[in-house]
Amino acid sequence: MTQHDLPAIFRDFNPLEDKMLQIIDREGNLIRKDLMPELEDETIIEAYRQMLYERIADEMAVSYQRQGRMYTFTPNLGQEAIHIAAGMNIRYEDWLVPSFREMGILLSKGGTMKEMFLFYLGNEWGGSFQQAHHTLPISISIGTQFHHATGVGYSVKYRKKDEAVFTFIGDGGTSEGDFSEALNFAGVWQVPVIFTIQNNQYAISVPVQKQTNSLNLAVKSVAFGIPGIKVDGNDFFAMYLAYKTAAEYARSGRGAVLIEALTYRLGAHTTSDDPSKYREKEEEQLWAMSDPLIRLKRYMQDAGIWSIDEKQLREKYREEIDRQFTEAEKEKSYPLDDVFVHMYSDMPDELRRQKKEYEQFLSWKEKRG
Amino acid sequence: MTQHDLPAIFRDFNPLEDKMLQIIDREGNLIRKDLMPELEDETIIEAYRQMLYERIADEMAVSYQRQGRMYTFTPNLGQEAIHIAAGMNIRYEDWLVPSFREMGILLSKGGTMKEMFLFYLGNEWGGSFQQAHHTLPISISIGTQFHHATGVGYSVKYRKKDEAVFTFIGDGGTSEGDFSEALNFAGVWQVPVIFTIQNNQYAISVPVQKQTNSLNLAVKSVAFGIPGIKVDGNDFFAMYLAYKTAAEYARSGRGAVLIEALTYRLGAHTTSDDPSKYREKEEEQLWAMSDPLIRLKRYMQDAGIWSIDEKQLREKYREEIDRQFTEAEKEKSYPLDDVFVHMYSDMPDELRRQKKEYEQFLSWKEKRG
Amino acid sequence: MSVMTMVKAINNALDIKLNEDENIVIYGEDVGVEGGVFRVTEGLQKKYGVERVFDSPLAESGIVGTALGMAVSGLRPVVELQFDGFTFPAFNQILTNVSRIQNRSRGKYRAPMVIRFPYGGGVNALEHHSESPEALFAHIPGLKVVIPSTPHDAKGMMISALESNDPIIFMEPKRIYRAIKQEVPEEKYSLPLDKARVVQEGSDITLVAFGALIRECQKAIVMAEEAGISVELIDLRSIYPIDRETIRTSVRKTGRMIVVAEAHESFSVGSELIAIANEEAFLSLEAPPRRVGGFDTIVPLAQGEPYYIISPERILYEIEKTIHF
Amino acid sequence: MSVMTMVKAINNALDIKLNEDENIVIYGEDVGVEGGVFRVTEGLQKKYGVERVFDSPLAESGIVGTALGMAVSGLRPVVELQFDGFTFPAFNQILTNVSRIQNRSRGKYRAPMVIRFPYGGGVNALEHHSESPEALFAHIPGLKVVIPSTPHDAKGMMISALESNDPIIFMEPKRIYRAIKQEVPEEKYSLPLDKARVVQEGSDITLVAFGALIRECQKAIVMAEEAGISVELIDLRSIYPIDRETIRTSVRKTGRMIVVAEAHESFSVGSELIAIANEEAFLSLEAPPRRVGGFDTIVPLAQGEPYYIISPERILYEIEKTIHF
Ligand SMILES: Cc1ncc(C[n+]2csc(CCOP(=O)(O)OP(=O)(O)O)c2C)c(N)n1
Ligand SMILES: Cc1ncc(C[n+]2csc(CCOP(=O)(O)OP(=O)(O)O)c2C)c(N)n1
Ligand SMILES: [Mg+2]
Ligand SMILES: [Mg+2]
Repeated sequence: MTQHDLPAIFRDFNPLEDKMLQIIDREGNLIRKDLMPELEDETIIEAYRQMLYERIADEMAVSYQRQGRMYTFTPNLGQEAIHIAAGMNIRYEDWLVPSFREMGILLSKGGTMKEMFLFYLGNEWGGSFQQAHHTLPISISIGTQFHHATGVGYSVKYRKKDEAVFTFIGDGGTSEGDFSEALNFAGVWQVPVIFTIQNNQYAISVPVQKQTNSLNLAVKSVAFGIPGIKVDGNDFFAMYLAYKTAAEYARSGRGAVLIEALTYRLGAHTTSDDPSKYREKEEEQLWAMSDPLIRLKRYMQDAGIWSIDEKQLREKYREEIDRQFTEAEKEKSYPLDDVFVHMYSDMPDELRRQKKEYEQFLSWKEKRG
Repeated sequence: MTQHDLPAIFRDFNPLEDKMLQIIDREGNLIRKDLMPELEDETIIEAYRQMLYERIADEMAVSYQRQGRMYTFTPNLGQEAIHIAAGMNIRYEDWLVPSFREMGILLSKGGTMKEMFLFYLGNEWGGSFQQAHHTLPISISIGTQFHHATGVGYSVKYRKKDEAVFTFIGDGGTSEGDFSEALNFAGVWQVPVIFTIQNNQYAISVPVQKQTNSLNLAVKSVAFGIPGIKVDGNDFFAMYLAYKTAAEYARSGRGAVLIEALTYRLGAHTTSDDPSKYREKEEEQLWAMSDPLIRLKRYMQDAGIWSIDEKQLREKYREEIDRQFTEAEKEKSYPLDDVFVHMYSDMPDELRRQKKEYEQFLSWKEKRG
Repeated sequence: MSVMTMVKAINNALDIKLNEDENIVIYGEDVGVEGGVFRVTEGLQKKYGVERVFDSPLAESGIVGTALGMAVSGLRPVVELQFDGFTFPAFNQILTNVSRIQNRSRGKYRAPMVIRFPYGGGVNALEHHSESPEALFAHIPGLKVVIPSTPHDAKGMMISALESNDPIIFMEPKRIYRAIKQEVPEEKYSLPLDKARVVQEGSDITLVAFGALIRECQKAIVMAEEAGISVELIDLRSIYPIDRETIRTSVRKTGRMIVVAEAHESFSVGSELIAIANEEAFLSLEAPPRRVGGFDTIVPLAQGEPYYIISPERILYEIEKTIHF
Repeated sequence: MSVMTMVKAINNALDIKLNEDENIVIYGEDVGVEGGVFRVTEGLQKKYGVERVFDSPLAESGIVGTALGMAVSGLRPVVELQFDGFTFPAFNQILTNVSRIQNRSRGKYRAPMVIRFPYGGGVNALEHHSESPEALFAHIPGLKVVIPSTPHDAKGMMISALESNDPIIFMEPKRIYRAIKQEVPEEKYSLPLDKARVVQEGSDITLVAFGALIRECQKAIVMAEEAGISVELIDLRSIYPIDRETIRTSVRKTGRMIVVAEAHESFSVGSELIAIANEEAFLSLEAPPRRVGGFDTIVPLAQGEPYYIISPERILYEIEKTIHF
C-alpha cells in the first residue's frame, strides 16, 4: 500500500489521528458539503424507506419474541445506516459474508424477513437465505467469518472477477485471533474485501474500553498494511461514501479496506439480555438522540426532500412483515430428513443406519401409543 | 498509553515512520553516542564472552547433530545480540517465557547446555531447565507462549511484584491469532510484559514479505495500544538500551511493550533444513557481514577495550560445552515411569492400569526372550 | 442447608473458595458486571473486586492461554467459556499447553485451573449453543473432565476442582441449571472428581449417563419398572478418568449396559464405555452393550432438536431391545 | 507403472488433478518454494504458478478458514497443515465451519476441500510432531477422515479426495512417507473413501489397523503364524465413516478382534471399533475385543517414545492374550 494509491478520505480521516468521517452532524445538519455523495433525491428517500423497514421489522421481531412466538432475536436497533448504506453499494455479484447483526444488508441481497423469522423460530432454512445471491449464511462463531471473506476474496481475485466482498464483525469480535489473522492474510494477498467493524460499543455487557487499549478500532488496519477509516456509523451519508469509496478501491484490485462504523446498540444484545445491568440510561438516551433515522429525516426535511407519509408507510410495512412472520410460523413441519440430508453431499452409510434406527424407534413409539 | 509517559526512544524511533534504533553501525562504528548505554568495559567484555559462548555452543550443536549424535537442533546463529542483551537485563525474579530460538537468554536464566542437549537428544528433562528460576519450558507451538506471558504478567501485577516478563516470538509467529490476542490482552490489562519479535526475516522458507503487508513488525503494537519499537537486532548496544528501557517501563507499572529486533537467521531453520532452496547466497553473505559478534568486536577494538584472547576462550568454551554434551549423552536411561509420572499431580487409576498392563507385556517379552 | 439450583450451587462454591483462597481469580466474557450470561458468577465481582472477578476481551484462546500463564505463576484461575460451541477457539491452548505444561516442565510447573462452560442441548438455542464436546476433551491426556448432574454434586465437585492441582474441564449441563432444586449444605464440602455414583440400584440392566440425562434416565426407569425391568443407574460424573470399578461391578451384576449421552454417537463416551465393559466384564455380558446417543449430525435448531435430543421413550426403547436381545 | 514412495504418490495425485482442474489451489506453510517440509508438494509451484501453489502466512486457523471461503466460492483448496500437533489452531474453523457450512446453508454451499497433514510418531521428533489426532476429527460430524497405508492407496484416495464435494481430512503417516516403495500406476485412478481393505485373510482373529501400523501388524502376523495363529488384517482406511460391513464380516468369522492404533487409547478409534464389533457381531465374539493403543500420556520425546510406540511384539502379545482368553 503506497500512500498515493489511497483514496482521499482514507488520507484525510487518518485513524492514527483519531479522525472520524462525518457528513451530517448529530442534528442532521450537512457539515461536509464537499464530501456529500451525489445521490438522487429518490435514492435518499429509498434509503430512508429501507432503514425504516429494517427498524420496523426489528421492533416487530422483538415483540414476537416477547409474545413467546419466537425463541430469540438479535436487535439491529440503531445500526441501520450501516446496513442500508452497505446494501446500496453491494452489487448482485458482490459477496456478503455476514455475522449476525446486519439484517438490512441481508435484505438488500435478497434475503427475506420470512427467512429471518424462520431462523429465530429454530429452522435452519432461515439463516441460509436461499435466494440471496453470493450470500453466506448467518455466522455465529465470532471472528471466523473474516477468514471466509478473505478466502472468497482470493477466489474473486484468482478468477479475475469484478466483485467485492463485504463482511462484518462487532467491536468485541476484534479481540478474536481470527480477526487479526484474516486482515493479515487479506493484506498479503491484496484481496477485494471490505471489512466492517460495527462498533456499537458493547459486546453483550462488555464496553469497548475493556476490549482493547487501541486508540480506536480503525487503527488496527495499520498492523496489517491495509487502509482503515473510522466513520460515523449513524450518518447514512458518511457510511454511503465510505462504502462507495471502499468498493471502488476493492474492485480496482488494490486490495482490502477496514471500516470502523461507530454506532450504538440501542436495544438489548439479544432478547434475553437486560442492558440496564451494565449501562446507564443517560448514555442510552444520549445515543438515542443520534438515531440514524432521525438524523437522516432531519436532513431530508431541511433539504426539502422529505415526502414520505411515514405513518402510512409504517402501516404498510407492518402488514407486510406480519404476513412474512405468519408464513414463517406456519412453516413448522420439520421432517427427520432435514436433520440428515445436508451433512454430506453423498450421505454415508453410517448416517443412513442411524436414521433407520431412529425410524425404528419412531414406529415402536407409535405402536406403543 | 499517553504519549508523555513514553520513554524517549519509543517516541524518537516511531515505527510508523519505519525508524530503527541503532547505536553502532554495520561496521561497529558508534553512530549514536547520545544513546550509548553506560556500561562498564568489563560488562561489554562479558557480553562479548556470552555471545561467543552461545555462538560456539550453537556451532557445536550443529556438528553433534551432523555426526548423528543428536536428533535435531534449531540454530541461533546471528541472533546472539538479542539473547545476551535480554539476558543482561533480565533479573533473577523476572520471568522468561521462551519460544525455541533464544538459547542465550535461557543460559542467562540458569539453564545449562547439558539440558539444551538433553532436549535435542529427545529427553523431556532438557527443555524444562529445572534450575532456571521463573523460566518456562521451551515452547514449540508458535504464538501460544505470548498468552502465557500475558497471564504471568497478570499474576505479577495482581501480586504487586517488581517483576518483568520477557517473551519471544519469530517474524512468522506474528501471523498467528494468539500473537494479536495476547498483545491485545496485555494492552487492556497493562501488564509488565516485554514482547520481542525476533525478525530473522524467514519462517522456515517463507520470507517476512509473504508474512504480512505491514510497514514493519513493530507497528503492530499500534493495533493494541502498547508502545512498539524496531531495533537493530544485530547491534548489541541498541538491544541493550531497548531492553533496559522496556524493563524499566514494565517494572514501573506502565504496561507492556513490543520490540521488533531486526536480525537474520544465518544458519538453517533446523538441522533438517536447507536454506539454499529458498534464498540467495548473496543475501546470506550480506547479512553475515552484519554479524553481531563481529560488530561488537570491531566496536571494542575501536574503543580500545578488546582484551579477549579469543582463540583461548574458544578452546575453553569448546571443552566446557563438550563436557556438557558428553554428560547429556551419558544420561540416556529413560525409565517407563518418566512417561507417566508428570501427567497429573495425582496419577489417575487409569494411568496406573495402563502402566501395569505395559509392565505385564514387558515381562512377557522378557520371558519370551 | 439451603435450597439451591445448580447455578446457585456453583456460585456458592466459587464464593466459598474466593473467600478462602486469594489466589483464585475468575474471568471470561461477561462474567464480571453481568455475572455471566447464566448468572453463575453473579455478585462475585461486587464482593471480591474487579481484580479477582472480571470481564476479559472476547477471545477464548486468550482467556485460556492467559489463565495458564496465571496458573504457572501461582494463581488459580477459573475461566468461563460462554458456551460449549465457543470452547473450540481455545482448543489449541487446552490441548497444546494446559494439559501438558506439567509434563513439559517435568513437574516444575503445574496448571491448577478450572475451565468451566455450560453445555448440551434442549434449550431451543441458536447454533453452537447446544453441543456436548466431552469426548473431545476426554481424549486429551493431562485433563480431567467432569460433569455434575445435581446442585449438590455441582458444589462438591467444584470445590474439589478449585482445590485440584490439575487442570479441570468442568462442564455444566445448562438444561438443568435451574430445573432442579435441591437441599445443599451451606458450608464447604468436597466430592471426589474420579468417582461415579450409583444413583439407583437395579439388577437387570445398567444405565450409564451423566449431566442432564440422568433425569431423563430416571423417567425412563419409572416406565421400565412398570414393565417389570429393574434398572441400575450410574451417574458417571467423571468423563476422564472413568471410574472402571463402578462400571465393572454393575455390569458384572446386570450383564447388560446402555450408555445414554447426547453427543454424536460415533467416537463418544458410549464407545469408550462399551470398550471398558468388554475389558472388564466380557464374560458377564448377556447382550451387546449399547449406546444411545445423538446422531452424527449437527445438533439441529429448535424445530429439529426433538429428533436429536434423547427422550425417556427412546431410552426405554433401547432398554427393552437390550433386555429382549 | 512406476515405483513410488507415499510422498511421491501424493505429489503425483496432486499433480494430475492440478493439471486437470484449474479450481484446485494448494497452499500452506512452506508448500510453495520449498515444496513442503516433507516435499509432498515439491515442484508443483514451478509447474502451476504461484497463484495455484503458494506459501501462506503462518496461521493455521487462517489457512483453513480462508480455504473454506475459497471452497464456497467455487475453488477446491488443498491445504497442508505442517504437522499433526499444529492442526489444533485450526480446530475451531474445522469443527465450526468447514464441517458445517453445507448444513448451515442447507446445501446452498459446499466445502469441497482437502486438509492434509503428516501424523504419527516413530520419527524421533520434537513435541507436537508425533501426534495421532484422528479420533478428534472423527467425532466431528460433517467430515470424512481418511488415512492411507501404502503409496498405491495414497494416490487413489487423494484423487478421490480431490474430487469429493465434502471436506476431507487426509492424514498421512509420516513414518512411512518414504519407507515403503511400491509400483503405482502413473495414470489417474481413484479409490473409495469409505471402504476398508482386507490386507490379508485369516481365521482366528481380526486385526484392525491403519496408516503406519499396518506394517507393524504384518510383522506381528509373521510371528503369530509361527505360533500357528491365523490372522486377518484389515486396513481401515476410512476412520469416518467406518466400513461396518468389512468389520462385521471379519469379526463374525474370527470371533476375535484387536484394534491397533497409536493414539491415546481412551476415546480412540479402538473404542469405537469395539462398540461396533459389539453392535455388529456380539454373538460371534469369543473373547473381548481389545485395543492396543498409545498410553493416555503425551507422546514422549525420542528417548521415551519406544515405550509409547506399538511394536510388533506388543501386537503379538495382545494376539496371544486374546487367543488364549
Ligand atoms: C467465538 C464466540 N465466542 C463467544 C460468543 C458469544 N457471544 C455472542 S455475541 C457476543 C458479543 C459480541 O459482541 P460484538 O462483537 O461487539 O458484537 P455485537 O453483539 O455488539 O454486535 C458474544 C460474546 C460467540 N458468539 N462466539
Ligand atoms: C502453531 C505452529 N505451526 C507451525 C509450526 C511449524 N514451524 C516450526 S518453526 C516454523 C517457522 C517459524 O518462523 P518464525 O516465527 O519466523 O521463527 P524462526 O523459526 O524464524 O525463529 C514453523 C512453521 C509450529 N511450530 N507451530
Ligand atoms: Mg458490539
Ligand atoms: Mg523467523
